[in-house]
Amino acid sequence: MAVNLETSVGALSLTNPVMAASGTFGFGPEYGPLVNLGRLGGVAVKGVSPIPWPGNPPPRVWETDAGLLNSIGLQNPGVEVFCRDDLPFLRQAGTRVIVNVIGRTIEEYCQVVSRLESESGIDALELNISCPNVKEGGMTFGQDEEHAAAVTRAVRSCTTRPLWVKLSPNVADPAGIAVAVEAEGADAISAINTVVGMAIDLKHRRPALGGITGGLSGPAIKPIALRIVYQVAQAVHIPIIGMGGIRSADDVAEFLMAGASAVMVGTATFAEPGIMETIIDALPTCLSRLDATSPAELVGAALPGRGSIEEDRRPGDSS
Amino acid sequence: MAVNLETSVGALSLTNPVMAASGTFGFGPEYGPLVNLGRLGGVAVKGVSPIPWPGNPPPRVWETDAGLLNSIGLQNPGVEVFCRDDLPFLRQAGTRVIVNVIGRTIEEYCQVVSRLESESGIDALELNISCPNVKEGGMTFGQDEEHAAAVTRAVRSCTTRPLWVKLSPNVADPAGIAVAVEAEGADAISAINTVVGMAIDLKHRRPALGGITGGLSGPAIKPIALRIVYQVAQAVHIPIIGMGGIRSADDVAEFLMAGASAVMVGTATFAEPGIMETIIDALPTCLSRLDATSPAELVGAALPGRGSIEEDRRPGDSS
Amino acid sequence: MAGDVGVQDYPIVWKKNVAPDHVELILQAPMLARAVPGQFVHVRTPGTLRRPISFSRIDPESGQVGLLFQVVGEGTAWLSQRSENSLLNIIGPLGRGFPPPKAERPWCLVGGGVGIPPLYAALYAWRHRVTAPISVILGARTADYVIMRQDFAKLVNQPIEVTTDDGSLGSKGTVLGPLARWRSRHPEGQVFACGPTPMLAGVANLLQGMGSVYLALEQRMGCGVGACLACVVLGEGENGPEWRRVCHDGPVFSAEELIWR
Amino acid sequence: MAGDVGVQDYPIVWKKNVAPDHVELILQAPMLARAVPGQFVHVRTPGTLRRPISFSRIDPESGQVGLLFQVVGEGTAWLSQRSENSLLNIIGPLGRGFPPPKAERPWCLVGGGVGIPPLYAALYAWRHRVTAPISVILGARTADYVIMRQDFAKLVNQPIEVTTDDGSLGSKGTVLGPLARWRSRHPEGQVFACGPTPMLAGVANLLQGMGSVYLALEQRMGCGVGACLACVVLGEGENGPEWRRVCHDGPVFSAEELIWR
Ligand SMILES: Cc1cc2nc3c(=O)[nH]c(=O)nc-3n(C[C@H](O)[C@H](O)[C@H](O)COP(=O)(O)OP(=O)(O)OC[C@H]3O[C@@H](n4cnc5c(N)ncnc54)[C@H](O)[C@@H]3O)c2cc1C
Ligand SMILES: Cc1cc2nc3c(=O)[nH]c(=O)nc-3n(C[C@H](O)[C@H](O)[C@H](O)COP(=O)(O)OP(=O)(O)OC[C@H]3O[C@@H](n4cnc5c(N)ncnc54)[C@H](O)[C@@H]3O)c2cc1C
Ligand SMILES: Cc1cc2nc3c(=O)[nH]c(=O)nc-3n(C[C@H](O)[C@H](O)[C@H](O)COP(=O)(O)O)c2cc1C
Ligand SMILES: Cc1cc2nc3c(=O)[nH]c(=O)nc-3n(C[C@H](O)[C@H](O)[C@H](O)COP(=O)(O)O)c2cc1C
Ligand code: FES
Ligand code: FES
Repeated sequence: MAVNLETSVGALSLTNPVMAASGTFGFGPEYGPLVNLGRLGGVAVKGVSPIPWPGNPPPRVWETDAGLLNSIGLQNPGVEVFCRDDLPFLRQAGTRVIVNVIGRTIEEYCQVVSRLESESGIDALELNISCPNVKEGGMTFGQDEEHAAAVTRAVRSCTTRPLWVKLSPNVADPAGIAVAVEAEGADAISAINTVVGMAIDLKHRRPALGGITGGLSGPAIKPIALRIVYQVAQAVHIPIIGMGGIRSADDVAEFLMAGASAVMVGTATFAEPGIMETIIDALPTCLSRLDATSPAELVGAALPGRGSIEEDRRPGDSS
Repeated sequence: MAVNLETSVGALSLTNPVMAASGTFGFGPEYGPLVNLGRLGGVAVKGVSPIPWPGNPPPRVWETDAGLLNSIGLQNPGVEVFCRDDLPFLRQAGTRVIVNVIGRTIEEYCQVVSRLESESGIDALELNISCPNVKEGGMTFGQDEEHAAAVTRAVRSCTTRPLWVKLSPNVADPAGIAVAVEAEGADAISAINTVVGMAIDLKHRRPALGGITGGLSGPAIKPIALRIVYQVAQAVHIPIIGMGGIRSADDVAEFLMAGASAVMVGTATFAEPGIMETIIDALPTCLSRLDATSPAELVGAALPGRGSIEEDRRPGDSS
Repeated sequence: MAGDVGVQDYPIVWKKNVAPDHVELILQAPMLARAVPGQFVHVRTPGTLRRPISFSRIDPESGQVGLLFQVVGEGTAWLSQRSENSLLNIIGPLGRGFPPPKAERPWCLVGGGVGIPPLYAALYAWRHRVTAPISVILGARTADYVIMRQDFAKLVNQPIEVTTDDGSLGSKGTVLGPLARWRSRHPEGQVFACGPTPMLAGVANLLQGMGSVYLALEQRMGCGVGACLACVVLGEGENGPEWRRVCHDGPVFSAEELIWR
Repeated sequence: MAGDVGVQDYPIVWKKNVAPDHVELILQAPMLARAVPGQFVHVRTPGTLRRPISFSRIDPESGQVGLLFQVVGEGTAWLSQRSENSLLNIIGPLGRGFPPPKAERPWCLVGGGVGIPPLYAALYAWRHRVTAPISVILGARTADYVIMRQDFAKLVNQPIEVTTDDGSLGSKGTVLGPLARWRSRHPEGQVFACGPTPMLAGVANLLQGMGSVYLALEQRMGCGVGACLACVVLGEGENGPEWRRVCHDGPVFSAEELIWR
């Protein structure tokens, strides 16, 4: 049976469920020579703040087993430069444009979102709430339900655009945060951002990254991401955009079954710039093999009460 | 210069800093034909509860990229059987014996610890506070400072043995938990236990593990473990036993520099039963290369103000 | 008598594609050649865990053993790419193999798919011991996958019974048909079986009440030596159901000691 | 003119060990052979990230390029084990190479260790363009590591100056000694340098105030194409210090635009 990759995240339709993850795909043109942007489900740009952020000292990346640590520190040129230099390219790229928004206070988040209101060609906003909250001494907005709710509420009042909130995995109960932001009007949940980690540079007897700790991404964190998507899917009614270590169509299917409606690919693009297109090419065969004719048919298939979870299990039935 | 591997964790001395991690080394004899227990710094046995625990349905393990998910579910025969069947072997194994203690209520933890009081040949107790707390509806004791402190306080009053508390990484602020248990008399911190994750069995459209979610271990989590050790080391004054993905002498050195006084090796033993001995063999050369004559010399070397962290960094200085 | 467990590198002396995606490796491994049929090895492949594989052949005289496996994922794909003379790092022999069959009781070996190899090892080891008739029933998806049929044929007088899902060789259906007929002829017989879990469940069910039914099971493993409690299956304990470790208490269990539900 | 960036497999046509733990691979890669010296490629190795390597040779005529690298970790070890005829997956050519040297100004090429290769590519490309004297200064730990010396010698008339840390070849010390002497003779000269960061810092410091000093830098990279902002170094911006991306704004920078502190 023919497979149709069209996907929707709430009211927003995508040609397919595979998007580029924020921070790993710049503002679009950088990968232009290597990736056909028009084939992607969407592109989430690097986090944008009201004024330029300098980011952290180098080294900013460090390879780990099946993973990557980064401490870019959210360097970006600020929303003005973004609107002037980057949006025009993105508008004509033929893909959905998701603007990742960052701020150090609630006001800063609102500033970015309000500035973007006058700009066309933006399909969704993705609130990165893993930023240091300067008013609360550096804890992040994503760290507790109250602050996550507060920033969502404030931003919600500034825009009618689809509003996605991106969860930090560095909390005891991500689903609780998801519920809190859903109540404030979030249209979707992005999960997950990077997991805080570090590496030691033995030779120099110091943390390997200039920013000391960094965010862990890549296949190493896929099990953590799947668990969080699965937990969040049982807690909220809004769609989920899943990410963390995706590099194959089978990985996408895992996220769909765990409850995601669409996915993003980040770190894998560094090794294989064409990987998103490869995945999109492979998805129809993968879905057929799993008896599905669309991504939507698999969404949440592994959730309790949905799949064969209560199925009789015999001794030794590991297959 | 000659390297001396002798290590101390508080008042407890070890012949070397490398111990077997709880749950991956059974109760000692299982690996007997393949591992010379007398060469290990110590052995942490599988978690022991007051009465037998059945554990979770299979499958109980699932491989992930550079990692392993397990949902053993703390199956164990209970403290009575442990004292009768396993302790006699461990007593004569010629290594330090650390008994990992589990319970579903504070009373259960105390029951195990009290029962062990009359037994000789136990060098330390390791409190696994990642157990489901039945009185609090399944949340774990390790999830907040109050409960972690309460269980530590109660157990502390039952024993004068060295008391190590093993942290769960699945919280926003592991260092806060460490501080709380230090205040209640913990003698050391073990960090980390496994990270909650999951995998999907695409063929059966269900979570791959019988226990639905599982604990992620192996090299995938090493960056997370190092980060937590580094954070805890700055927060407490008691020693830390580091673990998570260790499989080489260099890995051990990373944990030492991050602030651990000793380490445990878990998942790596499955692929290479001899890996702990290999690491112990390699440690002298590794330490010499790092200009150290003992593990203690490296402990905390990468902590702020200790290493070359404030060192001048020039553009491009990535080496 | 089972050999001592060890971890060691053994050379591949011979490699053969026995069916589509099915490879047999012969190792020069005197320490393993003291294994009991039904025991297995834990083979190092890249990644976090080893891979459990049963012995397809055990020849104490030449000091050689065989491992026959189906390529189903990354680990077995890697194994299938090893060349002759390269070394495999192996822990083994592991687990509890089949008990020696009783000499005077009809013996039936029932294998399904990649469950066939350990039964060949059992037949080879004990073919002279059993004086009663020996029957072999092999089942597979299609004719291509009825592996080791010629090997069995050389060691037994009776014709090998074959079933395939699609009827492309032998009779169409599963091993349970021929096994039911065998049972009615030999109510006092003994059975060794190995294959996919649903097949073993069918065998256990069909032969309920019959003694001497031994099944070789599979389960996802961690350590392979009994330490991690990963590989459990449900067995009958003194005080109700109780977990058994496939790696240590099995992989061969008496059908009666397992709970199939 | 730089070639277009692409991602493609290229065959290794030739492989040579040029020094202990130093390997040079020659690729048949017409698309890359349009690169500018100082540009680099991002090579696929197993693991999470690619590995940046500069061109040691660029020969548009034969369509061949060279990659010369030191084995320092897993990625370069893997690369060193590739055999002739196997394919390397490469993104490139990437970054901004050296600017064409001015014809009439004395030109000095200063290379340290594995920083030497891109200077050879520069010399090869522009040797006929520069009419003023061309000097080459190569530094390394020991004689063994003064790589590509014969290659340079074939293209320049003047003797190559060599320094080694231990004095086992040339003069004992660093490239800064000969460079200081060269500078005093050629205050109007132009310098291309590549090597370890401390060496480049020394060069930048020594040649302060001199125009036309170009340095090829290294930094840990993610994407290699300017998207991830991993590979930054501090440069002089219009409004104070500002990060530059080594992969996109470099790896070659004018010494004046960088901040060394
Ligand atoms: C005691 C025992 C004996 C076995 N003997 C044989 C044999 O002789 N021939 C043969 O072809 N196969 C045999 N198997 C099954 C064999 O172990 C798996 O097919 C193999 O591990 C798959 O590895 P993979 O990396 O190719 O597949 P993947 O699916 O990528 O493996 C992923 C993980 O799942 C585990 N796994 C996957 N399938 C199984 C399975 N069926 N049983 C246990 N673990 C599994 C792997 O070991 C690995 O840890 C045996 C299994 C057991 C437990
Ligand atoms: C623009 C550029 C050009 C280069 N050209 C050459 C060359 O021509 N010849 C050569 O021998 N080396 C060159 N290098 C350095 C080379 O990239 C590293 O030696 C190599 O990446 C090490 O990889 P590894 O896996 O062997 O080492 P590991 O230390 O295991 O690598 C771990 C990680 O660190 C990165 N890394 C390690 N060292 C460096 C370094 N010095 N610079 C940047 N990233 C590093 C790796 O890419 C990898 O991501 C160049 C670097 C850059 C940035
Ligand atoms: C180098 C790098 C930069 C990132 N920058 C951002 C960012 O600016 N905003 C954001 O929300 N997430 C950022 N992320 C997180 C990714 O968008 C993604 O959530 C995470 O990497 C997990 O996906 P992956 O494993 O596929 O990379 C960044 C990740 C990496 C590796
Ligand atoms: C199969 C398995 C069982 C475990 N059982 C226990 C346990 O009973 N008690 C405990 O405190 N930790 C247990 N752990 C956690 C390990 O002791 C260790 O903290 C963790 O695996 C990280 O180390 P590693 O990456 O070296 O395995 C278990 C881990 C595994 C893989
Ligand atoms: S695999 Fe560890 S107990 Fe069986
Ligand atoms: S490596 Fe990504 S911007 Fe340079």
